[in-house]
Amino acid sequence: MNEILSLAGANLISPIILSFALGLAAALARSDLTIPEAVAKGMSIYLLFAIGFKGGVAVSAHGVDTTLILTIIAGLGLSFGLPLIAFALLKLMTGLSRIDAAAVAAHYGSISIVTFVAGTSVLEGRLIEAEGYMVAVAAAMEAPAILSALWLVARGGDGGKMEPGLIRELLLNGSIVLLVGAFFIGAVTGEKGLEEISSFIVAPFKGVLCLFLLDMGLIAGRGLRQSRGVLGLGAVSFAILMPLISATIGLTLGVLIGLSLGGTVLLMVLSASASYIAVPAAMRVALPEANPSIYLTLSLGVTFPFNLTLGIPLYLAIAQIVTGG
Amino acid sequence: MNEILSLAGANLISPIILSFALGLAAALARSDLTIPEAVAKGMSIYLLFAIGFKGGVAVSAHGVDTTLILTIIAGLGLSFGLPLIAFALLKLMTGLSRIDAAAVAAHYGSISIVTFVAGTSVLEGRLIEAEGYMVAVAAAMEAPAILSALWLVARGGDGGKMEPGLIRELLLNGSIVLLVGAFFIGAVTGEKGLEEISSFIVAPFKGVLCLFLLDMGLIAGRGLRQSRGVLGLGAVSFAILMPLISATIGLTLGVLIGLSLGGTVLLMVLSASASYIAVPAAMRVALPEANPSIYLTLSLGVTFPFNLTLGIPLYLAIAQIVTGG
Amino acid sequence: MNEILSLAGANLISPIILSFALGLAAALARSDLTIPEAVAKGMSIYLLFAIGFKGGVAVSAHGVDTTLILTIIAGLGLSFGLPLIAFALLKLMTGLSRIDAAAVAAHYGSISIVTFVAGTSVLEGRLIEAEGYMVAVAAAMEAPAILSALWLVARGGDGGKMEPGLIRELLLNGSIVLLVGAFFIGAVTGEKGLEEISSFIVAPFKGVLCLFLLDMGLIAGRGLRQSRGVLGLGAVSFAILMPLISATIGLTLGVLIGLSLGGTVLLMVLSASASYIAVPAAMRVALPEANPSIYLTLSLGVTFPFNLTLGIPLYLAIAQIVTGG
Amino acid sequence: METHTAKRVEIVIEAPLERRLTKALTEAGVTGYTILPVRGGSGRSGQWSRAGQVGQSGMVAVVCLIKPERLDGLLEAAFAVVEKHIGVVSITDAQVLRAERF
Amino acid sequence: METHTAKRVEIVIEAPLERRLTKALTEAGVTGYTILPVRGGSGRSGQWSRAGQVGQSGMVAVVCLIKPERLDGLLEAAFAVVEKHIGVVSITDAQVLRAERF
Amino acid sequence: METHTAKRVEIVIEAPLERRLTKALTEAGVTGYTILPVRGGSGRSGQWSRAGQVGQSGMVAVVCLIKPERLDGLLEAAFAVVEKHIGVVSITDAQVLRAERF
Ligand SMILES: Nc1ncnc2c1ncn2[C@@H]1O[C@H](COP(=O)(O)O)[C@@H](O)[C@H]1O
Ligand SMILES: Nc1ncnc2c1ncn2[C@@H]1O[C@H](COP(=O)(O)O)[C@@H](O)[C@H]1O
Ligand SMILES: Nc1ncnc2c1ncn2[C@@H]1O[C@H](COP(=O)(O)O)[C@@H](O)[C@H]1O
Ligand code: NA
Ligand code: NA
Ligand code: NA
Repeated sequence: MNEILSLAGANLISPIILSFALGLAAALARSDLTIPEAVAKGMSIYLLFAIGFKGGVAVSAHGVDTTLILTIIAGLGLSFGLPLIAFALLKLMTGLSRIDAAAVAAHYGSISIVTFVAGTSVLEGRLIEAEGYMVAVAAAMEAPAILSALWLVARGGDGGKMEPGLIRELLLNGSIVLLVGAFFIGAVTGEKGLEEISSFIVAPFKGVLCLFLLDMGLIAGRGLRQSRGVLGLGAVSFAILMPLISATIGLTLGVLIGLSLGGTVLLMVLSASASYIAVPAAMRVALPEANPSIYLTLSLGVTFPFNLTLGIPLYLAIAQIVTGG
Repeated sequence: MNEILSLAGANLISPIILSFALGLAAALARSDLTIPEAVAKGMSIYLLFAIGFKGGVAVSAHGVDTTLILTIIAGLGLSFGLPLIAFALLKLMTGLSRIDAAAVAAHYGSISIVTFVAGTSVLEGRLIEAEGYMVAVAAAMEAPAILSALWLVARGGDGGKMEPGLIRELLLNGSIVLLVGAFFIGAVTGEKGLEEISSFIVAPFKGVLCLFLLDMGLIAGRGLRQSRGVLGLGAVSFAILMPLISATIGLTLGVLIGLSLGGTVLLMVLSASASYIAVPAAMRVALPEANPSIYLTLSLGVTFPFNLTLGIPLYLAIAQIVTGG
Repeated sequence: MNEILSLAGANLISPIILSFALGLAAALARSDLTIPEAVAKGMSIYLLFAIGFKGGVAVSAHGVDTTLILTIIAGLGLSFGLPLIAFALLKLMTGLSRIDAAAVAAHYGSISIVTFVAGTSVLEGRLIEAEGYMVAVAAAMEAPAILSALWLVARGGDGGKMEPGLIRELLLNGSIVLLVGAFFIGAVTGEKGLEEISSFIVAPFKGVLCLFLLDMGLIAGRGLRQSRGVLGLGAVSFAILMPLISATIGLTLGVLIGLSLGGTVLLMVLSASASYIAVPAAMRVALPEANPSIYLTLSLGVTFPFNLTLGIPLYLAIAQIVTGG
Repeated sequence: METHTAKRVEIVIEAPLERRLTKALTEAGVTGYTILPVRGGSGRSGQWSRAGQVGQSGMVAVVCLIKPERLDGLLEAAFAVVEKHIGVVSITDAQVLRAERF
Repeated sequence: METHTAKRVEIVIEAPLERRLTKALTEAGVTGYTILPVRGGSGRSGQWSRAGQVGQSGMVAVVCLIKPERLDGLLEAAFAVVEKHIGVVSITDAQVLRAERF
Repeated sequence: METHTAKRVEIVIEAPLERRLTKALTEAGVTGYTILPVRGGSGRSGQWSRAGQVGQSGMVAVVCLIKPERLDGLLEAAFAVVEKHIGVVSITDAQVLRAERF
């Protein structure tokens, strides 16, 4: 326990986390600090491209494990399954309507790529290697959760109509295409390709992540300020309990599949993280009756900072104990 | 021939080309992946500044060759002359109206700076040196083609009015000013200046180029999708034949002037490339009756990818054979 | 004197200054070269974050001097006091109305962070160290000048109403929050934090500064072009005389406090520089009757280029003579 | 100059719905529209600003100029999309040059 | 489709005043508005463009749709903010769908 | 509050023509206008979006508020520029505050 806390402490004073905290504080204090939308989008394109590319290079270097397919299947399973658990939990712990609960559940089945990147950074900082294809697992986990949520709503007979073209849109979502595309480019060009562009995608990576997290902090803070009072204690507790449950399931699967320590931690992080980009946009189309400020506040205002500060070091510590790594 | 193909093959699996292909594929598959306009413009400012600056530094290091003036004159001649050839060819091969043909011709006399940059990258990758002032030649070739096109239209009596202020606008076009300005800054501050900022303009250059080409791929793909059916086989053939003719003329001039192998290849690339920034904007003002989707699709949708993938390695191989380099 | 000129000469042919000159020339020649607003804002966020962070790291490395508090007090004093001098001078030298004079005065009490950064670059180029906390002094000097200006107006009975919430807004101004926040992050994470992100915030810094100054040149040039005729000779003389007076006061305080040569120069630069971001925005709210083109042209069109080209080397030379450094 | 009567319809709608709206308009025979970016706003679902958003969110404003007789078709098409979503629709009387374009 | 009479008020005002304007509107009971970015313009205080600006400057356009009977309250609230500042206010007659929203 | 009759003219035109249009307006004595960015659109020359553009392309929307008696001068000036180019012009009746500004 002590070890976990000191790990968490060390994690907390990294420039990355402090940048997030700065953004959060600035927004809560109502500073007019803002990062232009285009710049924020540019940074997220950079991060997705870099992380995908590096994942592809790692795969090209180490070859395709037999565990690769198993892990992707596990990821798909998690993304389909976790919303069901989240939904049951929400019905138990909160008074949310069926539609709101389903919308929130979709977020927790899907993933947050920034949380994943932060997890990768922590592993790198401790020199723990992870399977390169975890990026592909991340991509695989983005969309299925949305289908589960729609099924949950449809089962209740409340509509949640499956818009024609929605599945296509989900799979061709910009961030999935970029992540997977960069992964393939990395896999094809390998170390040689990485060398050509590493002073762009490797060297400045952490610095860009700082500014990006500054922006996430600003957005999370503004969200929290505006939705004060929208959320009850039950919902907030859910947003902390759910990642713990998801991480535990992720841990179990990781160990069963035989992932390395790093890979297991990343599967935990993916399971525990909640989407705040792909899923909210899909929800506006597919479940317009759901209240955006509920799912955004839970995912971005509670779960995201929790994972970033306490969650990741916790998952790492637990995985170390369990795998003996 | 075999050699050319293997060169082309090697070129095709670079991160730069694959990024372009990713963008193209994403757009054709109707993904919602987009790069914000401001970010794309920011990247093109970066690329122009870097390429101009490095060109200037090269000139300051190696001194001004006697061939410099000859090459610039050749560039001006190409930019004025190629539209006439293009126009004749278009009248022969397609059913385009006089105005549309002239507008297309203007694009093929002018240049694409990104194609030029890609050519430079390929040369660097093979450690082939080129005259630093080729950047200045590129700048010189941007505008004259537009005048030729307007003359072609005026000769036909269809108007193509020479708007007052248009020439001034063409010469003070943002990309020319930035390219030439950065060239002068590089020439004045020399190696010492380069050292100060090389970790900004040299190290991350190729990486930025990847993301920029990703965007070009997206734009080219969207253009192709929207203009399906607009172009006949004749027009598409023109867009592949014309660069080959232009490159041959560029080769001849390069050899006559006595440019190095690298310089000759770049002159071929400049000749073969077609504008899709400066000229389209000028055409909207000067030849509003011309159909933008014709000239944009030919230049950006056909000639640009052709040059990027097959053209550049082909020109290099031919130049190597001809110059014995 | 000779020495000063040669110093100024050396300063003038740096890529940084030449980029500014390029922007100025392009705007005066009415080129359509522009840097998208979002990109410019992104660069200024980068610069503020980097400069704040590095300042914080410097403080964490060298510890807090006893002079730190004195210097911050001096900064506050300068920011409160210089507007009074500027106001008196403006009443003497120009025919500006009370309100316009007060608005201009506010700008000269506050600071320009880009001038500060340029000063830092010049010091680094000459390997002169400066106190890391000068960044905190810069932040402290941003806002007080505005209060002095409002007091000057209120004393004249012309209104200049102290809007409720204005002070809060001034202190929570985006650039102050970012600068101070990054300073704290740097101070907390220290050298270890810097190492993690130095290839983002140190290596490319000067290059980004070039592009940023290119934009400042464009903006200053456009401002000068549009406000031709607005300013009399008196006002323009003020915009050159005032920084000299301010720098002299800054020098005196720096020497009295016992700052290092570098620190003294930076205090002179802060005193001499005039705001063109925080103060103009505040003036639109608090003194809407003041004419923006007067204060913007003086601050950005005259004083900023003067400091950048002649001022900084001059202040450095004088400080070297006075301190014997 | 000669002008012609028209209607100007302004639809403010969530960005993720943009494609669906323009598709519905096109299917209803409306081929002319202009899409303006929106920086922020406030309505029954609260206040928001572009700066507080992640991803493809926020709203856009779609402006259509049409012949008065086509108004109803347009409104029905638009309403079908806007109905369950966040957004507003307003109509003003307008005059246009070059009637043949509408 | 059934439409309802409304007023469309468009206020072009300096960006640093945006918060004050929306606060004044909210206090006057106007909770619906849309803020559009402005790229440039010209008026009595000269010509400007977004590219020639540093920091949080330039103008924004705030569009409000309201019931006609609330127009005066809105105009008074807006005018108190705009009065001394640079900016213009215009009003057009409009029709809206879903009157219950306004 | 006291309002005054005016006309609101909205011109959607290609960005490379922006300077020419504002010059023509200024020469016709129109000194007040606001330029809004446009994100995309559709018309006789097809559908486009800002994301599918390179360089200074796309469209802008220019909004002018003017005294009714000056409308014709404005329209003629605008039309001379718009005529051969891609773009639309619409006019609505409006009311403005502070008539002395127009
Ligand atoms: N009365 C109104 N006037 C102008 N825009 C409005 C109005 N009501 C809503 N909007 C716009 O429509 C969006 C969604 O409104 P709502 O569905 O009421 O939350 C708001 O964010 C505004 O951008
Ligand atoms: N007649 C007008 N029509 C449209 N917009 C205007 C008009 N007059 C002023 N504006 C806008 O309001 C801003 C400030 O105007 P002014 O206060 O007259 O300088 C201008 O920059 C324009 O964006
Ligand atoms: N009926 C319309 N309503 C609104 N905007 C239009 C309309 N027609 C054309 N536009 C705008 O004007 C641009 C050029 O139209 P066009 O010249 O018809 O291709 C389009 O891209 C739209 O932005
Ligand atoms: Na998850
Ligand atoms: Na060419
Ligand atoms: Na000062």
